[in-house]
Amino acid sequence: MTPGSAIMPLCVAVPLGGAFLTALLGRQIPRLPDLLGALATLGALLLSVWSVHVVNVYGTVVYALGGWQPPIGIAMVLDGLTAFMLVTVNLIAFLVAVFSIDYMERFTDKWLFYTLFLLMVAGINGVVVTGDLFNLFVFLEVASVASYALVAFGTEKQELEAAFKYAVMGTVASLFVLLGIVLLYSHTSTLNMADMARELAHKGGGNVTLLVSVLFLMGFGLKAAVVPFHAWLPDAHPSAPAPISAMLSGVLIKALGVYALCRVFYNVIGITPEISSILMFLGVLSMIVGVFLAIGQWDLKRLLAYSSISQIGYVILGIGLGTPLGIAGGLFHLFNHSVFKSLLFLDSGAVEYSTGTRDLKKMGGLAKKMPVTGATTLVGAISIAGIPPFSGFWSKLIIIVAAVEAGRHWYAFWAVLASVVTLAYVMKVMRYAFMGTLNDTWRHVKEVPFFMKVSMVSLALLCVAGGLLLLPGLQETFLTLASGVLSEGTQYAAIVLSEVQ
Amino acid sequence: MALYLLCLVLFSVGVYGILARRNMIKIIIGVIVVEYAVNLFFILVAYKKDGRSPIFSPDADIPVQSMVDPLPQALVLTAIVIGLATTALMVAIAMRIYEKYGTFDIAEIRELRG
Amino acid sequence: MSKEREKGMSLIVKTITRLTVGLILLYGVYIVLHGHVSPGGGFAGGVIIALSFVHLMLAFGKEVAFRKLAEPVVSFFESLGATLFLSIALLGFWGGSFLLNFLPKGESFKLFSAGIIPLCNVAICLKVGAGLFAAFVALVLLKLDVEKE
Amino acid sequence: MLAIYILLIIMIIGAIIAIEVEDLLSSVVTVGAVGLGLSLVCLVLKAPDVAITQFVVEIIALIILMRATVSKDVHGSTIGRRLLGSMVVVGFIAVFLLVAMKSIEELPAFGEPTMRISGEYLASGMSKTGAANMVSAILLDFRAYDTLGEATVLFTAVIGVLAVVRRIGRKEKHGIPGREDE
Repeated sequence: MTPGSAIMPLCVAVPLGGAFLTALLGRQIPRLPDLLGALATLGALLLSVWSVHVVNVYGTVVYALGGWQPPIGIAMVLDGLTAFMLVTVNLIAFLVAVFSIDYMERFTDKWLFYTLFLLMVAGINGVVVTGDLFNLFVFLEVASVASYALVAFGTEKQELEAAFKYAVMGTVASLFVLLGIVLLYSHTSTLNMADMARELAHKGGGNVTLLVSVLFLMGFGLKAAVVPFHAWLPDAHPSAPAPISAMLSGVLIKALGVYALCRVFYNVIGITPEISSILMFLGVLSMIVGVFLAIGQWDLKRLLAYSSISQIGYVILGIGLGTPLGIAGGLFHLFNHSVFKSLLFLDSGAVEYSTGTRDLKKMGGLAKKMPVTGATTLVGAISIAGIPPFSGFWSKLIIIVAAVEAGRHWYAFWAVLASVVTLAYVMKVMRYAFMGTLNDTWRHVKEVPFFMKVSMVSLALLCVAGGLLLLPGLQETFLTLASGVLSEGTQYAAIVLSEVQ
Repeated sequence: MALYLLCLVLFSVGVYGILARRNMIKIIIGVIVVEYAVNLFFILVAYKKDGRSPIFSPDADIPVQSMVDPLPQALVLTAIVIGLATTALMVAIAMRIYEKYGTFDIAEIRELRG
Repeated sequence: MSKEREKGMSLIVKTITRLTVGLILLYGVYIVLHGHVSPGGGFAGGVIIALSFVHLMLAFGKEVAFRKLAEPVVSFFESLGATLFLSIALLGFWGGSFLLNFLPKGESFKLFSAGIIPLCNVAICLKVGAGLFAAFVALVLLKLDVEKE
Repeated sequence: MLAIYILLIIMIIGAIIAIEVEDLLSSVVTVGAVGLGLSLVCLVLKAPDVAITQFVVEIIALIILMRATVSKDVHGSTIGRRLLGSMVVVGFIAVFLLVAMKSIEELPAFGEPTMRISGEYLASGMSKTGAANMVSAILLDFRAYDTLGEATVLFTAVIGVLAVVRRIGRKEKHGIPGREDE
């Protein structure tokens, strides 16, 4: 039991405890939900930063729950990829929790919001940390059910309809994943991912692995909003409250969709050329469809939702390439995208908080009245478009270089084209919302309150500092560790099981 | 083998129900049928020919070999309650939508939304 | 009394309910406490207990059930059950690892025999029972307002 | 063995009826029958815990569904069916069943589960956890973390229902110029 291994259960128990306490006492004590929300997510963030240190010192750490050695009970695995995802998730969760202290004043029953928010964070941490396939399904359900209810938090017409569509498609996706898990259990008669990977390598998949790969691709693909299954995202994100669309776009579709897809396909089933070509094709398809749908939108949050679909296409293209450089580029873009996309959604929330509208046509020249929001949106817009000094440029560059190296010139071309169109619709947002003459109806619009400014500014700083992650000193400790885990593929089983003895 | 097939036929009936119907309650019923099919698949995988239920009793000493597989049964208990949780949430959302739009038919709702 | 009579279902249902609610509740408690010895457990028992309250509410109308168990109290019990279960899990930490079964196991087939399993069963039963009843009450309240308008 | 086949065929017929019939209430009742069939199959397949839980959860799901469909002015479901949609769906399901048929042959046959891990649960269960009911032992001791997660799912759903059912979601915005109502 290495000393640092207690991080993993705490990463789940701290938000979970915060959620239960908020539900228990939140109704009576007015300011308690905000305090508990911020403290619990801050605790989880500190734990995940400490976990990066533990992974660098001890390598892969396995935590046997209830004292049962892995194949028997449930095991939690902390390796490079887990630490990377934990930091991404809890960083955004903490900043969104701070943002919604002020933003959620506009909504009733704030304690309900913070309970559901902390449950979603606990669910996502549970998915990222676990080393057991059925346990991954259970915590995937926790995070999904919490997000269904949060999308419908404003209880107005559009939100309820979007929440219903999202709930039905999400539940169907989870049931496909569950069917895949049953088939794998019957084939390998174990649920521990490492044990299952060793058994699959030993038995050789055959048709069962084919069917299970199709089921997982559909199930996790729908959670990651990849193009053929993206129908729920353009409705769910705009109607959700702004902090929740930031969490959905920035963290949920990445941890539940992309992370689960990589962990299952790379470490458990083992990547095959067919699967990686399917992944790359879906990635490019999402990139193109997302970008061209985004350019035509006039509702700010709907435009950002479509742009999430196209950026997820970049991540999946990068990871689907299979080469170490491609995977590193994909993961780095995953981190960057969750930073600047949640920043842009928080900005749209700030604009809606002050002006009450999301329609770009009605806005104009807000930069004069809302300088902080204008500046942070500019930073977010520039880094999503991939303009040099900012983080978005580096990750897109790595993905394109990796695609060219892997001989996929067509995919590289589409990636560049999509990046140009991204620049176009980002300029559209800046032009209509912030530049230009001040629309007279917004004469006495005020800037957003303190907490919202704090989280937006810190996210903008992260956008700028994102590029530093590539520095030689910093890169080994964070990014290469994560991409190393994926490029090792099914050695994951050998590492985890050797860790146990 | 045939039992697994019948279970997958039930699964497909449920998926058909979800994708091809327009009434919200019918879609929820399709989801419930899919949940039943997956839970049934768990139990079918766990059965051992003329096995016994995995509960030890003080008087008769049941040999361990003849016991049915307890692990999928524990997983089914979890899956049943998760199914109940998602069904309850979906029904609550459907009732609120019915209260706002006055109909359960998602096609009409799309027109009303305009 | 006549106002009361008009509220719930017919008289026959009410008299039968008075008899059966106690039995259902007793059966639910039995299922929970014997969860580790005989089939059933925290979940089944919790749902049965929730059903006994729902049964009471359907037969006697909303007001009677509320006198017995008002809505905020119900969701308080639910979060209390959840916190209890999490604290049992965290207590395992003290013994060595999360969710460790740290209590003595006792000898099998007796009621107090399986360490933390009976305690977890009770915590889950409290949570499931209160939670489902709170969800049902919330759904019933919603519908009535629409019909009133 | 024969009983399982009969119950399964009844369940499939019930599911088809539940989806095809016009009136909402009768389709909800038919789904109840399918759930009862599942509970009986669990009894025949030697899973008493699952049978009790399935039966009881079935009742509360039915009550909640009945609650949604029985209000006075709910008329039958419209006959509307997305014709193109159902053709594509039937085609997709046919492909899915074909692929599934081939891969099921490779699974261990019905009745012979390879119980590698659960064999150890059965062997050491009694001594290590002291519980006689192995399913409870797995649920609350070997894999207690699953049950913690699952209790959280139910807790989230109940809090979610409370959140969705609130009468007013957003406080009225005062002092915001040009606030058009969404």
